[in-house]
Formats: sequence, C-alpha cells, structure tokens
Amino acid sequence: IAVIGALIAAVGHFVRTSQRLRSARVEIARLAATAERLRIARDLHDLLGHSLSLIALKSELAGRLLDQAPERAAREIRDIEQVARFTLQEVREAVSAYRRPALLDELRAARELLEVAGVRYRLEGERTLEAVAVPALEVVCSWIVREGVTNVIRHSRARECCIRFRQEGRLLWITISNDGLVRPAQGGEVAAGNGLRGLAERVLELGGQFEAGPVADGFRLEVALPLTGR
Amino acid sequence: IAVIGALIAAVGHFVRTSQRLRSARVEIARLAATAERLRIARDLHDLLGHSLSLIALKSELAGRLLDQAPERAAREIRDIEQVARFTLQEVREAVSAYRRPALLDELRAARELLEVAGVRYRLEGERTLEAVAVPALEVVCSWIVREGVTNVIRHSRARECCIRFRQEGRLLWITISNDGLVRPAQGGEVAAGNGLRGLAERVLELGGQFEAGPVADGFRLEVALPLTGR
Amino acid sequence: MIRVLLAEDQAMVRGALVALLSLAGDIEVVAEVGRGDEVVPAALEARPDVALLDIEMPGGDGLTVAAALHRQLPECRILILTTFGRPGYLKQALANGVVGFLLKDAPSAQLATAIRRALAGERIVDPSLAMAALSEGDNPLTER
Ligand SMILES: Nc1ncnc2c1ncn2[C@@H]1O[C@H](COP(=O)(O)OP(=O)(O)OP(=O)(O)O)[C@@H](O)[C@H]1O
Ligand SMILES: Nc1ncnc2c1ncn2[C@@H]1O[C@H](COP(=O)(O)OP(=O)(O)OP(=O)(O)O)[C@@H](O)[C@H]1O
Ligand SMILES: [Mg+2]
Ligand SMILES: [Mg+2]
Ligand SMILES: [Mg+2]
Repeated sequence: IAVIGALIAAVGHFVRTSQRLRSARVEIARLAATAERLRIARDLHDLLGHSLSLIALKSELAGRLLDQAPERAAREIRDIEQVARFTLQEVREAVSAYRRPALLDELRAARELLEVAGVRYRLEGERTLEAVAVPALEVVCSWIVREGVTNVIRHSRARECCIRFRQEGRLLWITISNDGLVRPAQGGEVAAGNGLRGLAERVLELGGQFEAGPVADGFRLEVALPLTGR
Repeated sequence: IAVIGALIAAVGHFVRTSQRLRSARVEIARLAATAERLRIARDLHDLLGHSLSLIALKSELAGRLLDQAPERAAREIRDIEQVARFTLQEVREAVSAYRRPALLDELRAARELLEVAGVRYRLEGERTLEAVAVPALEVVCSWIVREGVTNVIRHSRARECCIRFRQEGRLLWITISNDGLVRPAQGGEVAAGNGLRGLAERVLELGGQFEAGPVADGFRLEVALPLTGR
Repeated sequence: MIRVLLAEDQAMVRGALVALLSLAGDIEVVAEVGRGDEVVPAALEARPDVALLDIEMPGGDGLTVAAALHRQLPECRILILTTFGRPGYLKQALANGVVGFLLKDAPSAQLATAIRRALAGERIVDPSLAMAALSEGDNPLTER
C-alpha cells in the first residue's frame, strides 16, 4: 500500500510537472522577452537619449538665435548635423549587434544542422574559445562557422565534420574539416563562389590568414585571426 | 514487482521530465529573448534610421540656407526640433509598450507610486474584479488606472486616493477619487488635456459612460463599462 | 529672478539648457556642474531656489544626490531631468525628496513653467515618464 501510495504520488507529481512544463513555457518566454527589452532600453537610453535630446534642445536654441545671433545659430546647426550623423552610425551598429548571432548560438545551430543531415560532429577547443572570448572577433567567427558548415552540407557527402579552435600565441585558429569530398576539384583548385571569397576578404582585412581547399580525404577551411581584434 | 517496476518507470519519467523542464527553460528563454531582440532591432532600424537621416539632411540644408533664405532655414530648424521630439517619444513608447500591462500589475504599480508620493491608497471591490475577469476590458481598465493615478499625482495635493471596482448588472464601474484638489477649476469645468479626453473617447466607443471633474473636496473620475466587452 | 542650479554631465546639453533657460527672462542659472558630487557643495554656496539634476552623471547619480541635497538644503526644490523613465526611477525620486520628474528634451517653455510651478509648491511629473514607471514595475526577473 505504501508502494502504491508512492506510485500515485509520483504519477501525480509527474502530471503536475508536465503541466508546469507547459505554463512555465509561456511565463519564461514572457520574462525573457521583458528582460531583453529592459536591457535594450538601457542601451538605448545611453545611445539615443543623449543625442536626440541634444538635437531637440539645440534646434530650439538655433531657432531662437536665428535673428539676433545668426553666426551662433549656424554653429548650433553644424553641431546638430554632426550629432545626427554620428548617432545614425551608432544606431546602425547597435541594430546589427542585436541581429548578430552569438558564436555559441551559431555552434549550437551548426551541431543541430549537421545532426539532421546525418553528419557526425566534433567540436574541439571550446575551452580555448571561452578563454579567449574576444567580442571583436565574434562576428567573423560566427560567419566562418556558418559558411563552413553550410558548405559541408551543400558540397560534400561528409560522414564527419570537425570544428576546431586553437590558440597559438596571438593567433586564434579555426579549422573546419570534413571527409566525403564529392568530386576532387580540378588541380586542387576550388570553384569560384561568393561564400569563401567574401570570407577570405574579411579575414585578410582583419590581418588574418585564410586557406580553403580539398585535402587527402575531404575538404578543409582554415583561418587564423589576430587576437588583437582590429 | 510489477508495481515496483511501474514505480521506477514513473520516477524515471519524472526525473527526465524535470530535467527537460530545466533545459527547456534555458532554450525557451533564449528563443524568446532573440525574437524580442530581432523585433526591436527591426522597429528601431525603421524608426531611427529614418528620423536621424532626416535630421542630418535637414540640418545640412538649414546651414546652407542660413544666409540666402533665413526664413526657409528657420522652417527646417523647426522641423528638426519636431522630428527629434517625436522620435524620442516614439522610442519611449516602443520600449514600454511592447508589454501591455496586466491590470493587476497596474494596480500594484499604482499602489507603490501613491505610497512613495505619500498618498494613502484604498482599493475596493478587488473581489468584483476577479469575479468579472473580462480580458476584453483589461486594456482599457489598465489605461483608466494609469491615467487616473498619474493625474492624482500630477494635479492634486491628495492625502488619499481610492480606486473602486463595482458591478451593477451588466456594467462594471470604476471610480478613482482623491481629496486635495489644488485649485477648484472655474465653474466646475476641467481644463483641456489629452489624457482624460482620449480615455473618454475610448470608453464611449466601447458603449460605456464617462465622467470626470472636481467634487466637494477633491476630484473624481468615474467610468462604466459594459461587461459584454465589445 | 528664480535662481537655478543645473547638474548635467554632457557639456553640450548643459550649454544648450543654460542658454534656453536664460532666454526665459525670469530664470537665472547661478550654478552649473557636470558631476554628481559637485552638486551639494555648489548648492550650499549658490543657494539656488530650484535644482535641476540629470540622473546619470559621474561622481554620483542624480537620484542619490537628490536625497543628500534635500537633507542639506530642504528649501531647494529638486527636479530630475531625464531622457527615459526606467522601472523604479520615479519611485526612488519621489522617495528622495524630488518634486518633479521631467523630460530633458521638453520644450524650454515647458521646463520654465515646471520650474515656476515647482517653486509654487506643485509636483510635476511628465506623463510619459509616469507611464514608463507605472507600466514596467520592477524587473520581473529579480522577483523570482
Ligand atoms: N566542405 C566542402 N566540401 C566540398 N567542397 C567544398 C566545400 N566547401 C567549399 N567547397 C567547394 O568550393 C566552392 C566554393 O565555395 P563557396 O562557399 O565560395 O561558394 P558556394 O558555396 O558554391 O556558393 P555561395 O556563394 O553560396 O557560398 C564550392 O562551390 C565547392 O565546390
Ligand atoms: N486627480 C485630479 N485632481 C485634480 N485635478 C485633476 C485631476 N485629474 C485631472 N485633473 C484636472 O483635469 C485636467 C485634465 O486632465 P487630463 O488628464 O485630461 O490632462 P493632463 O493630465 O493635464 O494632461 P495629459 O494630456 O498629459 O494627461 C488636468 O489638467 C487637471 O487640471
Ligand atoms: Mg558557400
Ligand atoms: Mg493626464
Ligand atoms: Mg548624464
């Protein structure tokens, strides 16, 4: 009887937990969204509050000065233009930062994608990555992972794909390699495509090194990025 | 033995469900935050990109016009001022309006605000409210509470404020009253303002009744909403 | 003349506010500071009727500074100038002896009116700031 009691209790608990699972979802989503909004509100406060208030005040002032002190009005107007342009730039950066996927999200997405494509996935040197933690490189790293993994899925019959991070002095190395090359590219040359070319340009711009091409049994993309960022 | 087996299975299930509960939380929170961030990024981009570009252009133009056509320059400057203030207001609304406040949250916030403003607060008929529970009316109720309490804090020297909910047949009555009227409005007339006017319009639209004005010792806002919602 | 102290860390904003207030005619800015910790000393020296405090400043935020100023110079009416309302701000401001909570970008005529009304003993809260304070409540994540 004690056992049956325990069983009933356990099942009851299980049912309640399932229900909680469902209602928790809604609640958690709401809280997370709110938290995110508050965070953005804080960012915005710093970014926009100052600039737009300044523009409002200076334009009112310029309007008042126009008759009596036109040269002072002209100075205020020049300030307004500068502040507006500068802020516009800042907003663009903030917006693209909000859109930017974090590297860890990107790696998780890569794992899921490879899994459903039936490709075994290995990640090496994740520790390095955390130790390094360079926000300045996060965008280009995410880009490398995304393009590299997309290519593995599109162009190979890989059974395995490995993403490796490695630090060597002031360089962060990222290697994405896979087996199952579909057609050995002619003369080791890689067909023209926009993905790798764009990536190479960005990496060189950052003062890094870039290499991509077929290897013995597959394909390898290898990039080195200077840890000083830019 | 079958019972024990079932027990173990149930407990195992329960443990796994709990684990799922935990990892689901993280995942849901992440997704919700990302969704919110993307939505805000989009809004901001559209809103701010446009306004700031406009300000930059108009200030450049105003600078050029200053000597030859000062009155046109003056118009541009007025535009800039308007755009800047309007945009700031939009940003403020965007940031706070993503979450429509629930009525109970609103009432809690009202209590806190009145408390720190040194105004005694009474809430009557909370039970009515729960019994009634009309989601369709929640937004307008929240709005009434917010505008009413803001007005008490802004326009009165109240020592006491009372919010009362009351059901009469198919009508939900909400009364917000306070003592400490600052200046008896001339002839019982209430000065024009956007807050009460907007509220009155909405209430009439919903088929309700609206009344607001000074009373013997203070001010009273009284609204009736049909419980059919709309 | 109404004697005003202005605390605002951004020099350009401060300059524009001083110029605009001076155009009002009956207002004189008797002290300008760019840091929170300079507010009380400057106020004790200049004895303003009204203090306008920015919230985010180096050397002490406006809400905390308001409490100290209210203690040391209780006759000075304190107004907070800010760009966005944040959960808890209005509450804390009122608790710290602040009588007005205004938008930094408000038209200067509105600001001048608020200064006069504050001096006459009224409390002034910009509706959109009150709104933000009311609708957000406290950070929901810290409640759990
Ligand atoms: N992992 C890989 N396995 C096999 N071949 C690859 C791999 N990655 C790239 N390639 C080869 O290199 C070429 C160039 O790749 P790249 O990413 O630049 O272009 P793409 O993927 O064809 O087009 P896109 O511009 O959409 O990226 C590919 O077309 C493919 O032939
Ligand atoms: N609780 C109150 N105590 C005293 N007077 C009040 C009260 N509520 C409103 N009033 C008077 O009614 C007027 C109109 O209120 P209303 O909310 O429409 O406008 P407002 O608060 O002045 O501006 P806003 O458009 O920002 O709401 C106020 O200006 C005030 O004179
Ligand atoms: Mg590609
Ligand atoms: Mg109002
Ligand atoms: Mg500041």
